[in-house]
Amino acid sequence: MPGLFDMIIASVLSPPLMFFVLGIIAVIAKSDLKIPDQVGTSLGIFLLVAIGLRSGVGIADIGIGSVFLPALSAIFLGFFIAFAGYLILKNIFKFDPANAGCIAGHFGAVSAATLAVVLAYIDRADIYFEPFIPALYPFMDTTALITGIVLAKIGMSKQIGSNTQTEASLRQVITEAVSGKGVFLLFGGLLIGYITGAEGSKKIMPFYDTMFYGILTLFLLDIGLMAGKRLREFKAVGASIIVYTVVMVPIHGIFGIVVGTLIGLSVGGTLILAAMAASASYISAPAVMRAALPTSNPSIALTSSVLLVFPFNASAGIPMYHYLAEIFAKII
Amino acid sequence: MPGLFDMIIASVLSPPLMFFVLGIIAVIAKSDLKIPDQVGTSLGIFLLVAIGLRSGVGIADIGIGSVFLPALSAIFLGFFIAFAGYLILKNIFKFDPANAGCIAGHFGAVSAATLAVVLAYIDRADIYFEPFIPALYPFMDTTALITGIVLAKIGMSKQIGSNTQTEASLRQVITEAVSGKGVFLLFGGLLIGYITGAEGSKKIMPFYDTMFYGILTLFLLDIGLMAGKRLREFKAVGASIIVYTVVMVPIHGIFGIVVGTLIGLSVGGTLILAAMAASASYISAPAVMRAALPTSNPSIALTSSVLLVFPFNASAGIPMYHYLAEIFAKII
Amino acid sequence: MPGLFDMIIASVLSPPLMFFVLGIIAVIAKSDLKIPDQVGTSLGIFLLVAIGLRSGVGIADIGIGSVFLPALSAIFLGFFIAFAGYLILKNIFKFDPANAGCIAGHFGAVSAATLAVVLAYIDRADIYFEPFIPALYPFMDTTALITGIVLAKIGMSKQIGSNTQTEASLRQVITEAVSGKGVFLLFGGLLIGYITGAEGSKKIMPFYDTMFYGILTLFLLDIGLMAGKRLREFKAVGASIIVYTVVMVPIHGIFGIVVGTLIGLSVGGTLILAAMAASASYISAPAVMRAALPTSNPSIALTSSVLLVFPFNASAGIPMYHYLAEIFAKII
Amino acid sequence: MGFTELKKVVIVTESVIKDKVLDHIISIGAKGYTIDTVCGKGERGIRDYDTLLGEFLRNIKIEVLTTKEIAEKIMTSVVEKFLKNYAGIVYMHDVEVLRPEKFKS
Amino acid sequence: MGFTELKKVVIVTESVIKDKVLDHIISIGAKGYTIDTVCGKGERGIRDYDTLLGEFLRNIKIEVLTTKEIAEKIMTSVVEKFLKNYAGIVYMHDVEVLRPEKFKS
Amino acid sequence: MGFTELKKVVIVTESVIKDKVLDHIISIGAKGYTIDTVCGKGERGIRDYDTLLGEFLRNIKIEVLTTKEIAEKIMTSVVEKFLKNYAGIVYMHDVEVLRPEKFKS
Ligand SMILES: Nc1ncnc2c1ncn2[C@@H]1O[C@H](COP(=O)(O)O)[C@@H](O)[C@H]1O
Ligand SMILES: Nc1ncnc2c1ncn2[C@@H]1O[C@H](COP(=O)(O)O)[C@@H](O)[C@H]1O
Ligand SMILES: Nc1ncnc2c1ncn2[C@@H]1O[C@H](COP(=O)(O)O)[C@@H](O)[C@H]1O
Ligand code: NA
Ligand code: NA
Ligand code: NA
Repeated sequence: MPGLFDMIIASVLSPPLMFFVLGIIAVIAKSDLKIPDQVGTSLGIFLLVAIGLRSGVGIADIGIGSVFLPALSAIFLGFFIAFAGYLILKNIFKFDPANAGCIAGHFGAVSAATLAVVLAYIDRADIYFEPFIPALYPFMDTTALITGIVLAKIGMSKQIGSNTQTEASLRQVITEAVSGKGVFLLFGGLLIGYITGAEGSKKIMPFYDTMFYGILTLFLLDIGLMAGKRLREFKAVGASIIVYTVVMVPIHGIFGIVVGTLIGLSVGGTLILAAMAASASYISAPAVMRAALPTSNPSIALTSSVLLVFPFNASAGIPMYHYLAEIFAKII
Repeated sequence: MPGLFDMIIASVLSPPLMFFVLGIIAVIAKSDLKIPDQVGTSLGIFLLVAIGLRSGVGIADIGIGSVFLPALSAIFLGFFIAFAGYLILKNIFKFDPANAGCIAGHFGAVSAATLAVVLAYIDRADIYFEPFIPALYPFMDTTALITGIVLAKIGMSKQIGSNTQTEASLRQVITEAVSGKGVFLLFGGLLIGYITGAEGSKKIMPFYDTMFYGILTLFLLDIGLMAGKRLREFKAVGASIIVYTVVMVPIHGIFGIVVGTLIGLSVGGTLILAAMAASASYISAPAVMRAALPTSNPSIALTSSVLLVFPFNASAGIPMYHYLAEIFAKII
Repeated sequence: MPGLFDMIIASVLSPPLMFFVLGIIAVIAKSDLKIPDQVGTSLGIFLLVAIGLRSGVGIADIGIGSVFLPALSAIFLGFFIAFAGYLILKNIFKFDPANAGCIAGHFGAVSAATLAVVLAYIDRADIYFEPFIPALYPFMDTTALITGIVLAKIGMSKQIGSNTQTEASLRQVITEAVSGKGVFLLFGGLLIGYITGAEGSKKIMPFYDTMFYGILTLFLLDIGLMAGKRLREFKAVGASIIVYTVVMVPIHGIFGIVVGTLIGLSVGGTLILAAMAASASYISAPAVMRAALPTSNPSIALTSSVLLVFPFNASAGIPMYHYLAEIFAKII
Repeated sequence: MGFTELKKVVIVTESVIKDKVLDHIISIGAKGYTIDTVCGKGERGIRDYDTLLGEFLRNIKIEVLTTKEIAEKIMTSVVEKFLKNYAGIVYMHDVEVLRPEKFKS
Repeated sequence: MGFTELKKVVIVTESVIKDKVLDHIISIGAKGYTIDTVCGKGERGIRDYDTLLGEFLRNIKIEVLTTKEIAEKIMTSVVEKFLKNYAGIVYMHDVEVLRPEKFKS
Repeated sequence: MGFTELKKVVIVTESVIKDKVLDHIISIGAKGYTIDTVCGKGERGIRDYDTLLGEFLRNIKIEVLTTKEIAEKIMTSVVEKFLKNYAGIVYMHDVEVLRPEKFKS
């Protein structure tokens, strides 16, 4: 294993991250470049299906039994990060319940782009991982979003002294989170990969495999463009969120490493779990939160996710988690 | 050759059909998943160009002479299925001329998705087919649409006792059917494949070949989403169309097998011809019919095509036609 | 080297040009075929990134030093073609300054499709070229656009006797030209290719390489559709532009050959430079000119670019430049 | 430049008859139109175009600025000619324009 | 066919509440609507949807032709129910229609 | 909440001058706008944006709710400043709004 510093440099200079930076530069340079929105959306669809299929084929190989404990752990991580986040944001940073739940949900949820980047990292570093790990995304993501929304609603109903509406819409919250596009595609790809197995999916995998890294570059270019547009909102983010981000993101990563190592995952598997835990959502979460929590302002969480959390994880974060995962694996 | 039952199971569990089912499930689960419409359209464009190119290269190989009789047979099948359908729908099921022609045209026309699925099936089963057979699509499709529209117009003008308008717009009907996107792309791809031949198209085929099966999965996901949205229209379809569909689709397939075998096609070629004959159109036909026959309601044919005809053909139908084609080939 | 005539035939019958023709035919045949606009735009984005990456990897290989003189030459060609064009159009063809600058800018600028076509040609002919040559596109393109706009503004301010506004907006003109999507993407891809090098971009190049020729066919189909729609504007083009086009395009190509040969480029490199010089822009230039020169009518230049310049270069032009480049290389 | 009163006619109908409707309103005397793709709901159910079906379930919205007389002619004739068999609505209201000659024959 | 006066109500608001707003206006008595995606700027800043964020920064524009009474009810209730927390505007004006029965319960 | 009368100004013009027009109407005093991409036909022929040409043949439609005074100022100045050289139309009509303070400086 090369030194941590070299690993970080390699991450910074990897094509996906450079395309992200190119997107930001395009906005700063006032270029008229944009990835047409329908195409940008489709790049994301492609990546999620590809990740799902690959994981499904992997699970078909090793049997579904070994997925149970990791899935529980992903649910636990999603819940715990959102729950702790809510308490911290509400009590220490004095956010109102709606915004505390909204932000905590974003940070507990998972960024598909970060997941793709960590998979590209692992592929470059050529280390083993249990092939089903990426499939844990939906478990962690959904749990965190629901936790954030439910906590916010409880907090709000306490304030106005009524919880009738909360009860009524909890089912709706869960339904929406579980049927969200990202979760649905990854699960769907997974199921199809699982059922068809390596043999059955042989004809379609060249498409998904050959194109994965290339599509990822264009997708990150698009995310860079979005991030660039958020720059002007950055001053609205406020010191408290910046502090929360800087302190908590690495801690979330370490949570992931601890849990992954404790349940006996490989270093690669642990690293993916940590990257998911450390990542914060920005594509689907804002709309979900805006619909579910009308008094919240997801712009804050979104801006922080895409301008702080993603670049940190994609550059220094992932190599750091890798480094720590190696150390933890030796200790335990 | 494996047993019919195994062949059906293999079809049901093939990735394309599973993506179709995933699309339907997405709608039922109220997921916000959609393939952006411009991208969905482009997936279809890609598939048609790819099929056309491949066929054109094939024809360049074996010479254009051998295409003549099969093309005539495809025209005959398109005409015959639409003509018989019109009489049955009008006289037995008591549809008015406009709707009888509209529905008959849909069933005589060809579904590009079914064509792609049967090609994937044949590739999996690894059986030979004359490479130009997919190029028969436009002949069958166009003939059926025109037949349906013309019969409807004749039927309507008989009812209102005038045929001036019919004469005037027949040319327009034919022009529109022949220049329709699907027909045009397949023909265009064919011509380019034919002119450039295997050598000239060498540089572009990796693109079309590598991506074919992968694109097909996303295309069928999109068709599944569309099919799912039609579910709520299903009760509007009515018993008569369901009966017509269930009885006629296999018969159309058998027509295809008989004709294919009689003109001396291989089992693979016969199977493709049968699948085209049995398939019913749903992407281009509804808009064509709605424009040409203002008093028709293409929703009925569309719903039946995508919710009954396509799933039947893509699961049990194609293996059945394969099975029968093998038997016929031995008999004749 | 085969004879010039055979080279032209081979170019005419190459898939990219045939897809262009297919697009024109689709419009003439009143087909409803269109490449959805967001997808068409994205095909162009893909091609530019791919060209940029490939060039960047090439520069990383041979060192950035050797790019300096060629870049200067590209700037010179862009400036010279636009400058001479402005004088000719204004003084000989009696265009007003705005339209003279607008047209001259279009002809000095570069068509990305022509660049892609000449790369496909070279790949087919299997001749060597300095890998950084395609990266000269932005230098030539930007210079020509700025030259055209600035000359038009100077000409106009002379006429109305004031140049205050000209001064003020020159910076804006340059900023817009440099940050234009096409220039930005090619530069961006170049930088990323250069920084990551062959090793770092290994994972993403299969995507860009496998898909390049296929994407090019669909892109040219789209350009063909656009060209077809311009047919009805063709009579508005007027004899003077047709004369200007027919006379100057080959001369621009010869300028490119002379300059390329003089600075010591290989035949392949010289050919690409000549094709860029001879090409005229039609995708980005019209909107840039329309915004910068409100009294100009870019339709004229656009129609000529896409209906005369592109088809000429893509069929006879490129083989001719190739032929001449071989001869020049021997003379000098 | 003073303000002149004209009518704006709005037609929402099925995309499959777009060309026919546009030709028709021009033939009646409109000098121009603005057109866009929309979704909607009415008597004939939901029309939402985000599918593979292309024009089939797509609505178009056409806006025409013209004189009162032509506006009324467009409204009645569009109902007669198209809206018996195709989904659609048509309505109009007053607008004030500058440069009225742009909108008149 | 004579011309009848009705109201056209226009609502521009956030795309995330599209279904809720549509259900609401139908429940109040509208017989149909026309809907489109738009961008815009207002008190809450620029809302421009051309990003990966999907609905999040997207506006919808809903147009409803209906009677004066229902129009007024839609306006006041939409402000009450939605526009306290979500970006949006609502306004109405007179229009003339043929076939008024299409727009009434 | 009572209804207040305001003006709605509509501008249809070339997409290439979008930013300039938007800056202009804000500078004159509009508090917001709603904008969409459209196609159309007028004196300068058909403008249909579904091509590779991006903005070049694309129209935008800008709608602004504002006071009568500002509306009139927008109309005359947009014609002066932009519609001499660029394709476009501009018109206005009355609308009724709630919360009029949203639309006034
Ligand atoms: N009351 C209404 N208000 C606004 N738009 C309507 C209304 N009724 C119908 N529409 C539009 O007109 C289209 C066709 O209406 P219909 O013929 O009633 O199905 C619908 O899809 C809507 O876009
Ligand atoms: N004065 C205005 N004129 C036209 N549209 C407006 C105006 N103000 C707001 N809007 C539209 O309403 C949306 C929400 O407005 P707001 O709640 O003020 O942010 C904006 O994004 C615009 O699309
Ligand atoms: N009479 C009209 N009614 C509606 N829209 C019009 C009319 N005339 C022009 N337009 C719109 O304004 C744009 C520019 O018009 P023009 O400057 O006349 O070419 C057209 O492309 C249409 O979108
Ligand atoms: Na997380
Ligand atoms: Na058929
Ligand atoms: Na040039």
